[in-house]
Amino acid sequence: MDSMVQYLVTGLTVGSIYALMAIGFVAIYNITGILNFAQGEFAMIGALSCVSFVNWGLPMVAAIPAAVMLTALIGFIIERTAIFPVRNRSVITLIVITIGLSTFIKGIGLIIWGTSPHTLQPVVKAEPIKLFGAVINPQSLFIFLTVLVLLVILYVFFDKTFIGSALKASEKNPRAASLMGINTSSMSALSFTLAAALGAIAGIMIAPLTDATYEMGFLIGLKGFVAMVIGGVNNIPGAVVGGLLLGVIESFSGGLISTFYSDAIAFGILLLILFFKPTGLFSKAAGERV
Amino acid sequence: MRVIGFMKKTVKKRLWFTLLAAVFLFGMAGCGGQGATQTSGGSNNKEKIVKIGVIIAETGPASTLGHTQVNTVKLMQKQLDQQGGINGTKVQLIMQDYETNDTKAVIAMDKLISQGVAAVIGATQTSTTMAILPKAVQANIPLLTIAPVTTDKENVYALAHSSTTVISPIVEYLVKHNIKKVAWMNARDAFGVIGLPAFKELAKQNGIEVVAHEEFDATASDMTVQLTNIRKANPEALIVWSRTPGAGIVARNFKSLGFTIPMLQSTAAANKGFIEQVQGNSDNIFVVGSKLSVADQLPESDQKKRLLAFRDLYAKEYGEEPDLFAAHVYDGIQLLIEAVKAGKTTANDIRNFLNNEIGEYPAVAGTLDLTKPLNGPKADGLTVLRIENNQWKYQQQ
Amino acid sequence: MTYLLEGKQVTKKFGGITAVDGVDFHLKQGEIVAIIGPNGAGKTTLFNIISCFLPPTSGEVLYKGERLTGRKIFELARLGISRTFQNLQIFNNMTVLENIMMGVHIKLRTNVFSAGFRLPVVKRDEELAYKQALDVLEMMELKPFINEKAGNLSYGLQKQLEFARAMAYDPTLILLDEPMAGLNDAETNQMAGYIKELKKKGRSFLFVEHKMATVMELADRIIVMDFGKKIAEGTPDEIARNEQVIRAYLGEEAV
Amino acid sequence: MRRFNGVLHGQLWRPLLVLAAIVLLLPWFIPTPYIFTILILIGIYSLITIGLSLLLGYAGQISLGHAAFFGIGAYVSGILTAKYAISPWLAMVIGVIVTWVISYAVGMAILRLKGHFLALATMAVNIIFYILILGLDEWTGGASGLVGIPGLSLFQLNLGQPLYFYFFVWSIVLVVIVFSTNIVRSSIGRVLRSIHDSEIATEMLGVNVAKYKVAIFSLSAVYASLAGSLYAHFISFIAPPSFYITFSILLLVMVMVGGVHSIWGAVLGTAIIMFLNEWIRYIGQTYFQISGQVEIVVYGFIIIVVMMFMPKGLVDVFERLWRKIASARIKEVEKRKIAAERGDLA
Repeated sequence: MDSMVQYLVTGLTVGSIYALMAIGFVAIYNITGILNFAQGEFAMIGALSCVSFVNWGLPMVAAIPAAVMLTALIGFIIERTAIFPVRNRSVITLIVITIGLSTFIKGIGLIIWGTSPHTLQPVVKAEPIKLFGAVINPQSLFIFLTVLVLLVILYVFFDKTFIGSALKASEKNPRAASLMGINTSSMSALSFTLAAALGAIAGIMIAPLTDATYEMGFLIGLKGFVAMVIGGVNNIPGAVVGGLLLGVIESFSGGLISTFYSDAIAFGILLLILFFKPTGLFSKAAGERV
Repeated sequence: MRVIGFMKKTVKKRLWFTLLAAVFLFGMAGCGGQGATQTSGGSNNKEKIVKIGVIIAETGPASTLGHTQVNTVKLMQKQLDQQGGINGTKVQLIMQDYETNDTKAVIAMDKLISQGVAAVIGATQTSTTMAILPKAVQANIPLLTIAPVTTDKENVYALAHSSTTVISPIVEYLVKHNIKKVAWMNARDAFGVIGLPAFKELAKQNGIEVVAHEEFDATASDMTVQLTNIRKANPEALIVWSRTPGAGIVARNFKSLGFTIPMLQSTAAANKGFIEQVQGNSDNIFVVGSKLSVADQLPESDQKKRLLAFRDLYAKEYGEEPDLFAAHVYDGIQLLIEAVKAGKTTANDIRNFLNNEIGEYPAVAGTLDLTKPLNGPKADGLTVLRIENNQWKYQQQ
Repeated sequence: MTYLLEGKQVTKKFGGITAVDGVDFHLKQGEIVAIIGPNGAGKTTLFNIISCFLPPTSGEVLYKGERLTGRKIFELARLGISRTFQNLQIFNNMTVLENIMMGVHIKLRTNVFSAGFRLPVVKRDEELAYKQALDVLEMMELKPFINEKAGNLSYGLQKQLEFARAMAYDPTLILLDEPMAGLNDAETNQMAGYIKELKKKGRSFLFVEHKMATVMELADRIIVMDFGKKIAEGTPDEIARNEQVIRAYLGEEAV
Repeated sequence: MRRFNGVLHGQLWRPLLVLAAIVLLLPWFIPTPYIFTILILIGIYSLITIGLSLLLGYAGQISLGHAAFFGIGAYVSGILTAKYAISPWLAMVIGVIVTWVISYAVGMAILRLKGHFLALATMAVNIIFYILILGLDEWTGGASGLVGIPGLSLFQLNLGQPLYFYFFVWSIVLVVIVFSTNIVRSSIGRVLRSIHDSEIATEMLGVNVAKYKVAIFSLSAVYASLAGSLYAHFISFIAPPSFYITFSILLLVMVMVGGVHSIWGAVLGTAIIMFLNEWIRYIGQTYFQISGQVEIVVYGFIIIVVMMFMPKGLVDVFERLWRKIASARIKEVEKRKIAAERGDLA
């Protein structure tokens, strides 16, 4: 029985990382309609810059915000130089541009931080907690907490503040939003900065568990995108549920069937979801006007 | 009407042809030039040049192993240049980074063969070594492999320990601590998969049973699920066959899940990166590594002198310790230097020299018995290592 | 007596709202029927149900006595039905000629295999398509723009192009979704001229339109819808005098 | 009638003869024999990018999973020839059939999706394929790869020789180019382009859009399978990492950088991207003495710049250059020619 609880705990831990990434994807995808292949690289930059800040003597409590700020700044610069000028290009061109961006940022990461993995001390240095026979790593509790806190902040931001609703409005219908005086270009910049920050947080959260290398971005980014699609493309709670679901699917399929095929099973389920409900489990159906 | 149409067509044809041709030829000149400067450099001055090819993963996931190998090659090239070559013959180490991509390794191998290398030391990974092996056999050039590979080809010399050699210290350790039930975890890459078959044979002879077997993707970042499965079989020890960073992540998950049984890791975890990954939480974790890492704690012997010589040379240059992977490359270069000292400079001469004139050779990674097809050094170069305050500790057998 | 097109109790509910409520209609061979009604009367919904773009909640549409509802969209062309769209669906990156040649696609027999090996059928098809396209371009006076990219044409010309493409394969029934929307008077008359010409050749039309002048001029019969219900049907003169229609359109006091 | 074909689709034979000339003349220009390996790989990869150009450029359906079909071809050929000693040609045909069946099934399932979702679905297919070839190690040799795939020989001509294999691969590429351009220059080509512009309008004109999308998807998969078989016999050793998504992404970049709207763009893009790797490494080592580190940065930068400033790809740059030169030299004559033409048409 206790291994079941362990699978659940591991699933939720990894799931909350995917959720963090998925929120970043939802923020960008919905404002600019761009699937940002470089989202994973934001996690890499966040994690590695945090490691460098810690090595330069900054305490964790200062290193994390600094790393998040730096990554958000990079997200802003990228959006202004490479994303906004080409926003109305074809979907395929945009996908290739973000692939180019992802390769470019990975290259920068390689030059600055080299190839060997860097470890980041966990934020909470405590012994693993035993619960119903399963061992919970304090870091995963911290991750879970961060996701919940972020969910609340984002909910308040998107629903209660003016900027948030402006951001959502420009996502639903950019032309109408701009008619209402919302500057969609700054909205796109804001969404990229927000997504970069979220990506950085995800990277910093996972680094203590899996170490940070210049190559870590790709797989997390991909899983984040899968989580977004499972959860539903146009809402943040859906993305979080999608992320947690993906994590749990992976850990249970790994535990019960075989760890060898857990990734294959996760992607198989994704194909089923895409086949039956192309816009994701929790999204509202959107017809195409003829 | 006809004339104009005709005129327009020829314009199109000529221009289109020159443009496409320009692209290709410019490409040729670009990379061809590289080849040309090498060969032209050699031919005009009279003294002889022996070119040795080295294929290593400097970037990409396998760079955690290739990193120290690259340093060793640069170090040896500097040393050889300072000595002005060996009795008049200049030795040139041409290094190729294959970026953990087998196809690029094959391209690099072809590039080296076309540059007339006399021998090739190569491939950080087992699967890449298998990819370049047929090319070496076809070109009849000696290939000194630095990753474990099993082949009967006559011109291939395995400088890395075969799985059976690495397993013997582990089985010795298990027998000494009378551990009967063992769990096995390995990465799903060419190196990871060859460990278990070799271990099963030796284990059966010593009455050791493998009670659980789990695999993980070479680039996976979380193995708690596999470890939970293993806990169900409650083994007395866990053996992990994977290179870093996977090896380190398993070790860390192992500790955070509260396992207290001993964990034994393969030679692929015997590097600085692994120590960094298990920092401060590394008791009861053992790694089969080269005596090189604990050279100064060894009892006095000429093997110790050899190890210290290489370690100090490397540490003076890079300020960090060399590891087993650096040792393999170092052994390869030393073997070829021996051949050049004996005046052998062509591929055939070097192959004959290695096959019948060297016999036993005391290398850093362990004694190489070249009287028969070489399948990795003997176990005398290996030992089980412990980690104490972020240093490798010699574990008396 | 089987009509060319017949609708039986066609109903469509979106959640609580009933967009089309039990509408019966029919259309005889060679007749032009218009569907009119204020905005939100369910005209376009009915139009999309007829052209199988939208499944009805209940009721069905028959074509030459056989059931049309539920058929796949690509089967309609072979039955001789074609359609234009409210928001223009022309192939912008292809030339005018290519747009029209696509119009005659169902007459061609080339498949991927025969195209790849350049079998004789390909040459035959290309010539047939080219000749037919030239005739259509001739008739619709689009010849000067033959090699122009469809996307670069003016709105009026694009509407003309879509109409030309829709009638390229001599369909028996042509469904027009607001053909005159956005056209100036000259273009409207020109389009009306083409429709009349085709009517002479025995084609039948069903169209949704807001421009009353065109409706009155072109339609043999008119169906008026309001709030999803058919409130009147008849010749243009009857409809002009029908009180319910006036009330629906112009409000109470006008009656 | 013949004239209109030229007007309609532009000329086929001229660029084809030019490419054939280059392919023939190149071996005598090459300074070092290792360039053959790159040219052969360019030929093999061009087969895939030509298929992708049809799928992406003409039909507008993106795929980030073609490394899987490349892998099916390679592994079917590898397993049948290395383990069951079946003749390589028969193995190649079986590989094509197996890939056609799998790609048809996959196509029917995922080609309803559009844009990013289609991209993700094809990546999912690629990952599942990658994990399967790792898992089924009794046949595929799993992580340690498949060894001992024999070379090809054609009527006693040993194709193991790089020069012969070079001509053999590029002759297949030329045949595939003719086959693909024939498709594009027929009504099928028009159907594909119309699907790209508006699926509902195409459907309304009596075209079963789903069938055509899957047909082109399977055709491009068959091209990739053919390339896979050639790759297996050329390298004689295959391992899973060469068929992962990273290769699918590289293929997409090749097609887009070359110019997605034309089959020539695919060939050009493949050549340029493959040489790019060698150029950067060569310049990096001889001038800046830095090793592989810098390669990825320059690579990523070039992709971004090309896609931002040359959305139609490099082949378009050549085309525009040619049009400028051609029209500049004969501007006056050209005007009179059009006027004359309009005269006889009206």
